[in-house]
Amino acid sequence: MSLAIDLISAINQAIKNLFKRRITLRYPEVNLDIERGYSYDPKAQVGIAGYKGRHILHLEKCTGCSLCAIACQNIANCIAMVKLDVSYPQNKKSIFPQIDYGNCVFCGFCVDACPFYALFMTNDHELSSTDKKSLIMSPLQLSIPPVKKKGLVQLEIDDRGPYHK
Amino acid sequence: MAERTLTLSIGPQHPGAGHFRLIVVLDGDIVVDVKPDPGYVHRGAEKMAEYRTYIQNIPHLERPVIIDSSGILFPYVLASEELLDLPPPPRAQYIRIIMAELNRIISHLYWLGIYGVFVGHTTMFLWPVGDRELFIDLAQMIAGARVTFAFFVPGGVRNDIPDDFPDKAIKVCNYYEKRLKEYEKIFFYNPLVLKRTQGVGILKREDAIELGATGPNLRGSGVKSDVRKDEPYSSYDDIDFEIPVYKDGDCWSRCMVRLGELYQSMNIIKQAIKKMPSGPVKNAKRGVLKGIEGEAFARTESARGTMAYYIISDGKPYPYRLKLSVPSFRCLSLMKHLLVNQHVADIPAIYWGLDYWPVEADK
Amino acid sequence: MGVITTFEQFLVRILQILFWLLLLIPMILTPIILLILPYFDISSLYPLVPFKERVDYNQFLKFLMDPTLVFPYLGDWMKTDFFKVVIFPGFTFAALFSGVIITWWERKFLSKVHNRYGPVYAGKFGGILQSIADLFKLLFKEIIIPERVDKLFFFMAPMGTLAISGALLALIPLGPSTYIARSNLSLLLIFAVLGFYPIVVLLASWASANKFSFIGGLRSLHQLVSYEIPLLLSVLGIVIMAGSLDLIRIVEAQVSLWFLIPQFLGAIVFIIATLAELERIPFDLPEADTEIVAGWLTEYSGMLFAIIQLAAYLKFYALSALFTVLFLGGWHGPIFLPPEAWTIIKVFLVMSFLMLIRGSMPRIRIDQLIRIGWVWLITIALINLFIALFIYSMGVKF
Amino acid sequence: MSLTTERERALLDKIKAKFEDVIKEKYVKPKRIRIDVSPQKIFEVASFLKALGFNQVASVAGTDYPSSNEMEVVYHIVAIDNELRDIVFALGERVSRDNPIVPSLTDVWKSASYHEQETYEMLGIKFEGHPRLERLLLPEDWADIPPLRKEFKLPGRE
Repeated sequence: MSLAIDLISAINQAIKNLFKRRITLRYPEVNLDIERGYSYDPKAQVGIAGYKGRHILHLEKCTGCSLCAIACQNIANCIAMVKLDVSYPQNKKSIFPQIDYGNCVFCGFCVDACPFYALFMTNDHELSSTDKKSLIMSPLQLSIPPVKKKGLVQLEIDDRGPYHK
Repeated sequence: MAERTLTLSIGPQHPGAGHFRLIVVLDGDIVVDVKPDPGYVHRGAEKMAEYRTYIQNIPHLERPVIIDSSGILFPYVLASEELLDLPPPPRAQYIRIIMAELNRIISHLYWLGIYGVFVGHTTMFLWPVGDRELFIDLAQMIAGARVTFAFFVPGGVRNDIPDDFPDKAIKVCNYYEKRLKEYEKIFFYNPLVLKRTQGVGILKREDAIELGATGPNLRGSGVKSDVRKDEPYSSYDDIDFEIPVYKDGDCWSRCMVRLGELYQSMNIIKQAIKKMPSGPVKNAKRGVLKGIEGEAFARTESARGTMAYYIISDGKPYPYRLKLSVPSFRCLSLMKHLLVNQHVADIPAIYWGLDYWPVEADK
Repeated sequence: MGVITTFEQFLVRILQILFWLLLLIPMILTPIILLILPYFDISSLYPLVPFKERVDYNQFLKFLMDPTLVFPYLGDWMKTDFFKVVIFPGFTFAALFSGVIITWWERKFLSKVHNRYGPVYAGKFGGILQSIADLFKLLFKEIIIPERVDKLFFFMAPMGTLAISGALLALIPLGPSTYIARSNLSLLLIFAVLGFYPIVVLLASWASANKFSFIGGLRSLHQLVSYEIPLLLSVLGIVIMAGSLDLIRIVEAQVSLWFLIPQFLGAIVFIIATLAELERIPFDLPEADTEIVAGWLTEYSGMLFAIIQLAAYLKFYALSALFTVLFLGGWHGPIFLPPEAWTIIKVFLVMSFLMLIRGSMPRIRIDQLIRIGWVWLITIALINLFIALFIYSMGVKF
Repeated sequence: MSLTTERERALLDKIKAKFEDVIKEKYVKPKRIRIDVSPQKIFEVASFLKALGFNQVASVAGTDYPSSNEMEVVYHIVAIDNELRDIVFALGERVSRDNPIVPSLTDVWKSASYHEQETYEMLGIKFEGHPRLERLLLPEDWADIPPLRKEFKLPGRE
């Protein structure tokens, strides 16, 4: 008898879930609202919580010290210092990091390595492309802040289960 | 004998095995011999670690177990802290506990989903995988990534938790404790699941210890053994929690241990949030990190069992030798013991009941 | 809808307008005309309409209401065996109902249980065209034939499953006069047809020359053979109470009371044995995708696979309809819907219930399955038979 | 967390009392003990340790020391579910690199079996008496020297 009760309670649980909310994030139509990217405070030697997405490079602060490239060695080897045709007073050699997102593992240790508040991470995670070359982002591309997405939603929980709103 | 038997290669491309091959010899519906054949995803993580500094090893060593990436990093940071002489501040230890337990939940839910679908329960695949997103979102709030966090560093953690994290985490935990009751009704106490898992793949207490089982597999055999209690690391001795232990040693006991751990992990997260002291989260020592000459052995309880690192340093920024002892690798010796004389249909039930993660075992 | 810039967009727009016109005219315009026109004398409108000699508007209206009045041969044709077998209630209707609507509904329904969305993108409403899209995908896929298979049987097996499932449809009545064939022994004939299924499955698995296929085929053989007996025993009570093996007589016997109530145990046994016959969860061992790749379907691909799936869904429909006819009073229902509609609604509900079981149960093991079949189900079916005999001996007539 | 080493000392003294001249103490830290034994005597020491309550092998680590032309095997032994559960005992042995043969401890701890097999594969140390000394993780057609030896360089590095 208890067997029948347990079986029926299992089926009953399935029926109850017919009326629950669906947790699925319908991704291309809506996006998860991620407020900020990961950044690092070199003075306090500690990071500030945030999403580890595509980098943003502040050209006017970067001195071309290549500490980020050194930090990336043996991890992903995806940062290369390239010469740009721009002149900034703090960057005499005019070299800036260029990041290959085909190799990047988004660990964020390059951000931790930058002592000049020049390299941070953003909440942009849509980096797919159809060829490997366009995954390599030049310093100028990195300096553009990401486009704000449409249809931002957040996870909410109520009596009928979690959902995205 | 030879004419009667049928040799099946289950894996590495069969859905029942992952990146791993089980060579199974069948006599009718009964398994007569099993040979586990790991190594399809072997990358030589130990050798590669000898070429990387202590910090550079962090993203590298997460890779074997990406669904439990904090679990595999935890003993590494403990061992390297001993070698680098970088004690972590107390707040960092609590954040580490929260992160490790979140990751344990994420890993157990992944396992539950796989286990559900491997005993043929489609709903138990999609519920845990869906609800896992709640905890991945929490982990993302702290660590900024959804899978490979690279969050623990020798001397603390990368960053402090955001201000809105405690409220959200407690809300999610409260919801999920209620939700787990539904899981119990539809899966754990479902009579057909009991029929599939109870009395199947029995691992006796003595055999479990002798063959080297760890973690939930060991606790499913009635052994009260958990590194978090045996040798409390980080701040686990401040936190009041229980170790779920089931005596039967069958697949169902191993399931129930993991279910109990889901409850306990949420309990630990809630307590850690309450008890967390304020202060810095990272030991602010500057300069190139060089290990002092010597060796260190650290072990923690990851989602699958005792994860241990043995690091030998010769005073350079790189480890001289890094030995990674993973729980899945120890499951290999259990497989033959458990699978012989069982039915074909029990192979996935037993194999996934062990929560074997091929990438972790292959390193 | 953006600004039209290319010729393709222009074509798409035109087609869309045509589509909506075609959809709206019969659904909205025609009923309105039909409602309004009786109040007018149509003949008074004739002077306004050109070509009045040639077009009889009353005929046109009649055609809209009942085509058979205008084209007498159409009505005759609908009564032929060819129409019945091929279109309604035979193959085309069953294939469209089970292959398109039920597969879609199963996905949507199960996804509701799973707390997810299911198909979304194909079709205007809730991915309703997903089954069609899958059909086209399978149509364009290469049929891979492994080198060592026995090609004759490898090709014949899908056709065999389809033929068996199609044959089941012939005997199941949807309404008092909507059936393909009537026989005094139609219930027995259904079981006779079902008995061919294990042979085809075994042929398919042996011809595939694959270890996993072979294990799946053997499992299927064990399962189907051991569940046909309880399936047959569970309906014997109904045969006694209705006094006939004719399905139409059985339905007619249920005018006052559905057999579900006196034969409740029989209904449970029938449902369980049906699940096993259909190879659905919790009895989907022959194609247990996590144990033996895909069981006896492992080597099938492309359209061959689609045919097997179609056959499986036809069988699903046929056995659900059989349950409806035997236990749920067939076409009996309130008068406002035609009898066929009641049968189809009940079949739909039965199928939904079987899907619910799929959503809440795991797969069981072959030895347990055989034990359940031979020990429990046969015992319960026999008890049920005694209940039927008892009711019959009390003098209750249906 | 106690940072004293009294329990560890007492434990080590117990072992020293039995194997006075055989073992060499390497270090005693809180909850960690490391001793070195010669390969000839390791079986007896291991059996004694098992009788003490150390019933599982957590890891077997082989290390290559080309500078002293030696190879080292360290067994990390843990105690499951008894009063020694918080102690990790490291049992080390050293052999010459030219002919690395050590006795297998599979007969003492079955749990050492796969770890020893891995060490054999990665360093080429032969474990005498091991039931299944064969390839485990490396590809079947691996023809190079065992990869964890120091003279094996990763391709593209140094």
